Amino acid sequence: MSENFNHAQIIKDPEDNYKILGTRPVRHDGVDKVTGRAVYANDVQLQGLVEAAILRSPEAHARILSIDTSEAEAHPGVLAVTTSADFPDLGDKVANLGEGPVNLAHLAANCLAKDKVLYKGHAVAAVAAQNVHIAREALDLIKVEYEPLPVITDALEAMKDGAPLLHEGLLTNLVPGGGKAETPSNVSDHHHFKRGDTEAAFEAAHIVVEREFTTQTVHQGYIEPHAATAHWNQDGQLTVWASTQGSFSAREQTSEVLQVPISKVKVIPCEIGGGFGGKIPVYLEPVAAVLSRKCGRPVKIQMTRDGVFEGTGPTPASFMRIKLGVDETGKMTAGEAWLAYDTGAFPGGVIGPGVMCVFSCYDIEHANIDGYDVCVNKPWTKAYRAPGSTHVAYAIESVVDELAEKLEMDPIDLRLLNAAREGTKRVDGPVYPRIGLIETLEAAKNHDHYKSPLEGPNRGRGVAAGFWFNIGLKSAATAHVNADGTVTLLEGSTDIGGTRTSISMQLAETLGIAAEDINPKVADTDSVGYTDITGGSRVTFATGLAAVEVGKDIISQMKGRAAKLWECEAADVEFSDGVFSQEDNSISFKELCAKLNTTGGLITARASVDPQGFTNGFGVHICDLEVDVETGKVQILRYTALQDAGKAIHPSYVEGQMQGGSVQGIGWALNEEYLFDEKGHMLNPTMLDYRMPTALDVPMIDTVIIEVPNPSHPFGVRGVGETPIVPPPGAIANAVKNATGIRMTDLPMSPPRVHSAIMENGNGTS
Amino acid sequence: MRDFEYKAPATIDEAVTLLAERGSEARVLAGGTDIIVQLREGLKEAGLVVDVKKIPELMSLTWRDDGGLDIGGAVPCHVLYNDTKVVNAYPAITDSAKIIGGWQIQGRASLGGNLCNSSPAADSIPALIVESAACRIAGPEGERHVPVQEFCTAPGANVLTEGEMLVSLALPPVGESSGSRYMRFIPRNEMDIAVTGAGAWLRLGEGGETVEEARLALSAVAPTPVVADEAQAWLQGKPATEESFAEAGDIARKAAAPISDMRGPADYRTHLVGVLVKRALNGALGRARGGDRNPVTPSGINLC
Amino acid sequence: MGKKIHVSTTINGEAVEFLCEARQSFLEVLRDTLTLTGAKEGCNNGNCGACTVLMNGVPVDSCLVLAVEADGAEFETVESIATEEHLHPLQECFLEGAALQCGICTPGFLVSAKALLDNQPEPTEEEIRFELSGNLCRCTGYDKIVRAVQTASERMKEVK
Amino acid sequence: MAIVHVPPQMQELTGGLAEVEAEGNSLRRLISNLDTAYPGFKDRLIKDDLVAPGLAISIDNVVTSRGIFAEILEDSVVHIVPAIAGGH
Repeated sequence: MSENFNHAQIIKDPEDNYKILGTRPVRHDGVDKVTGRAVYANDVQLQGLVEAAILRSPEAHARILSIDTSEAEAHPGVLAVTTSADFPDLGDKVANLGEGPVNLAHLAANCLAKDKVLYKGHAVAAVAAQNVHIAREALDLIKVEYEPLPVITDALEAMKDGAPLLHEGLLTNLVPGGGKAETPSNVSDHHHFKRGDTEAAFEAAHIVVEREFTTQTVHQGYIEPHAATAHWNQDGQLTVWASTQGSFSAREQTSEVLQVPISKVKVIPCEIGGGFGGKIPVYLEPVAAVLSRKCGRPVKIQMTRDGVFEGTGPTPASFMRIKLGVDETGKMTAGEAWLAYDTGAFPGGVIGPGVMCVFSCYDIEHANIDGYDVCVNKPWTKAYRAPGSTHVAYAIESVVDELAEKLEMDPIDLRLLNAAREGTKRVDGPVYPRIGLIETLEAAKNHDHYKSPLEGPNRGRGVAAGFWFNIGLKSAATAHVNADGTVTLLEGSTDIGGTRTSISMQLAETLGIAAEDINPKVADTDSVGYTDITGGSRVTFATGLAAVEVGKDIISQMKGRAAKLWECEAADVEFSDGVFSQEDNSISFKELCAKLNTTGGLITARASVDPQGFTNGFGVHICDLEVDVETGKVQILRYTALQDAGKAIHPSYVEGQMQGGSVQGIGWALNEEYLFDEKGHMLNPTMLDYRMPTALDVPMIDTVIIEVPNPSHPFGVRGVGETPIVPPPGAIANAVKNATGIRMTDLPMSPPRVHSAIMENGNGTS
Repeated sequence: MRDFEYKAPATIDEAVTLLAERGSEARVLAGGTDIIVQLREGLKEAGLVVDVKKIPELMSLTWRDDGGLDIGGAVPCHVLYNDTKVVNAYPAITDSAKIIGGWQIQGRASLGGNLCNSSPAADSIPALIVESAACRIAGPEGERHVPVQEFCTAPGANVLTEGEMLVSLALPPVGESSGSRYMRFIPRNEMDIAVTGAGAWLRLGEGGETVEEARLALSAVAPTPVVADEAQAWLQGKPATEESFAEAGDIARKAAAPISDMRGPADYRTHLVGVLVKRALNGALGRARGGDRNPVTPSGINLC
Repeated sequence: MGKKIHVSTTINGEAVEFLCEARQSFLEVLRDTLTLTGAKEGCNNGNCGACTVLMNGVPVDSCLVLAVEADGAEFETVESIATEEHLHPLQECFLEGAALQCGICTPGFLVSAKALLDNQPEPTEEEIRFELSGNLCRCTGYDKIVRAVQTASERMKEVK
Repeated sequence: MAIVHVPPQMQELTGGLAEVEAEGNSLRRLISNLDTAYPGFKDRLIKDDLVAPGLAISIDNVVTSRGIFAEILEDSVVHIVPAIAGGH
């Protein structure tokens, strides 16, 4: 397996002495996925299955005066038509759905609009028919009368006095603090943090840099469109086959929107074709369920690609003003950030992590942060890989780069001087535990990439750091030990990138057996304990921990069996390296499994965990690029991503997360953006014109994994998946500056923008 | 999309009869990479789809006795760039065939389809223009021939009347000391629609140091692909140098009257005309002097 | 209108007949009528390559082929790449090299990559990237996919 | 006594104090005691027995998922921070 796979450099913890962890077994679901047999949500086939389609609003902001579905209902082949009138009235109920509170009325009104449409593409009605073509024909027969309202798509405009209001009674939440503003506006949240005396500190600073930045709306861009199938049986039992990052969350959302008991809803998680945060909310599940109830058949809905772009939650556009002061040595003394993110159609976006991430890589004594979530007539924004963090990292890392230039300091040295470390108090209050930013910066500085000269005209190098929290949340696992020494593992975490295997490896390490001897299944919501979403870089950490706890339970039960065999006390049985022993007796895990049936039966073990000890991930990226100054096009020449991963359980999947996140970040930096016209219509809802990177747009992405173990996890796991998207826009902007002398303060750095900046600076050739 | 009738006639006469009978509700299906999308998105409607791929003339490459080539209207792109003789004779055309969509699109899409779709941003049309291609059109009134540069009349519109169909594209024999190149600018390196495209063809005078004749055509800078008349005339007799080509590029900008849209602002597109004309002329020059004629796999930084 | 059309075709070496409407894509019939769900719908627009199949030996987006056009043609889908007993070297290398994460684009990549290696057994990195640019992947950043194709090319060379 | 850091948006309840001390071995008790000293605290932080939407509580530098039943130690340090709502 040497060949050309080119594994990452891993800077290991010297204590590390694992047998299974750190190896690279083939994933358990692999053969199904390379032979086309794996069942994704749109692959579900059921007896009597019918298909549905969604009618979406042609207006970005309008009152719905009436909806007439009679012609659609009469169309041959149509089985059911639904609108929000079929949903129960939810008032203003807020439910805590595991990953955070959700306003159920908003959730339901986003699935099917109630009295207003708030963005172009907002779902208005749905039709189930014998096939999707008939369903789409029927959509044309639904008559919706709209009263158009003024459209606003820019957050700064929407914040102005007198701006048209999306939600008439919306009072700004003052966060953190629980208070509310007194007059309605489009601002859903105002976050504010302050410490020290920034005014005096800026006054005293040696150099102060202040810059404004903007970024545009970008989409997670998963290749699989959302899809769901629902069957609402005559006995009231609702079964949902879903493409979701969290089957339990999908179950709760569905049960709450429809006001049916949780026990009546079963969600069967299908294989999922990417999520990146975008497949946490439900869009289709309640709609398919209502249609199924109406027609008595299982109903499948798959979104169209333009439906995905226009009707699901991208991540927000932003405006950011950053001010940073340093003393003569380069020590950062004062920081100020003013941030406005658009949340899209409904309140509750990702400004929270934005304000907490903006200064998270640095130790800054005096700081002042204001952040606003602002409602506009665009799709309701949702999480996208390290939600809210990439925006601010682009801004702050650009400013840090400029300070390094002015100080005539190496940009990594400046970061090292100011880097957050264990004990650093964050601006939002908490103090960092053991983190690995320093180690990651040092590894970057010592990397061949950073040390090798970059030659040639219009070429530049940039570096940037990035941060993500990572989370813990709840996970469960159940294991059945088989008589042949293999173990069947049931867990509830949707596997988006090989987590069946990274979880199984932790159980295998605990039991001292091979990863291949574990047979993992992602179970449905009736078959395994409550498990939160696949997100927040938590699965290998938390569900892995559940597997470790299961392993401990198995060992403890098996010690009892060994004690029976040897007629001793269970407490006297030892277990290590897959062998049970007591005095002169010893028996391997596998041998003891063969004796389980005669010592009390086969063993089942289970665990539910709610770990609190998750810790943060830091990444540092180095980028070389060349700018075609005649066209403004940027070509990435070399790219290295370094990250503190805690323990890399399956290094290939850690590298994969780092590479995939980097390339998403590169896309965000260079070409991806939602383009809107003045009516709030998205102009580019296709994969042709929403330009995600192709294989030809990027080089190989080198990776370095720095293993600074998390002391709160038995194997030191930290969480990896989100941090890698954070540094790229900053690293690329800094490299463009290095190549051309121009600081790009607006994303994306698309060819026309870069070219126009070059012309303004007089460096271009025409 | 509404259901429609599907017919796959085996002869041109049958096809023309069907098209004439059904008038504006009939649509021709060649590679399908545009028309199927347009029908699906409701941009066009069809009562009848006429698949022309069973008609031998539409699917064949025929080298004529005069040394020229007839390309059947539905011959897919991959057939062209995998044919060494075609690549060597008309490299601007195979440049464009190699970048229309990805490989999967090139497995189906045809130059004839690209032409009849008549997008201002079509990649193959400037290439066909500079290679002096002519359209062989069959219709109820018989056959007629129209130069490619006169074929498109507006975005999505062309000279075909009801009942007419494109049969093939006729290319003249290749002369000595000539070479051609098509280039486009796109933000990504593949899978994109031209922000601006430029085809260049030139023939060198004796000694290979001067331009004896040049042809330049542009895409995505006007309602139809256009010929850069003034620039190509100016090049005649000029030394075949970077400086001449840069100046030709500047002059070619006058032929551009682009709009601003989501794929690029107008002034940027006009600017790109100069850059692309210069680069395409350089590419054509290299080929005229015997350089490699294979479609250039994008490499390094000059990817357009 | 509405009348179904009879189509005779060959899929993965087997003669297959089906009835379809003219407006149905080959992808739709493949998945819904013939239950060969390996080819995926990512965009239904020819922009993502997840539905790639070989039609008469040439990669095509099956979402942009009408099912009626299948009459008389021969197709190979991802389901045909492995033999009864063995994975194809590309499949092995995708697994060993972790060249998939969510796996939704994988069938399309495998079909395209197989066509590439069948045509050009030793492609350069740039050729691989160029020929696979009609297949979008959002998870991997392409690095491991390109390496898997390179490694498979080496293995196939050794076998010969 | 645990130390509670009061974010700027709540300091009108504490007369401008950025840091206050309170007793209580659970978050529920701690907040209840704080509410006695600084009326309004509970209303702001607790809704229907849950930590109010949009907020999260960091206890000894770890954001708790245990809501009002989270354990508070004698020397715990408590921060009130934004929830990463809709996030991840």
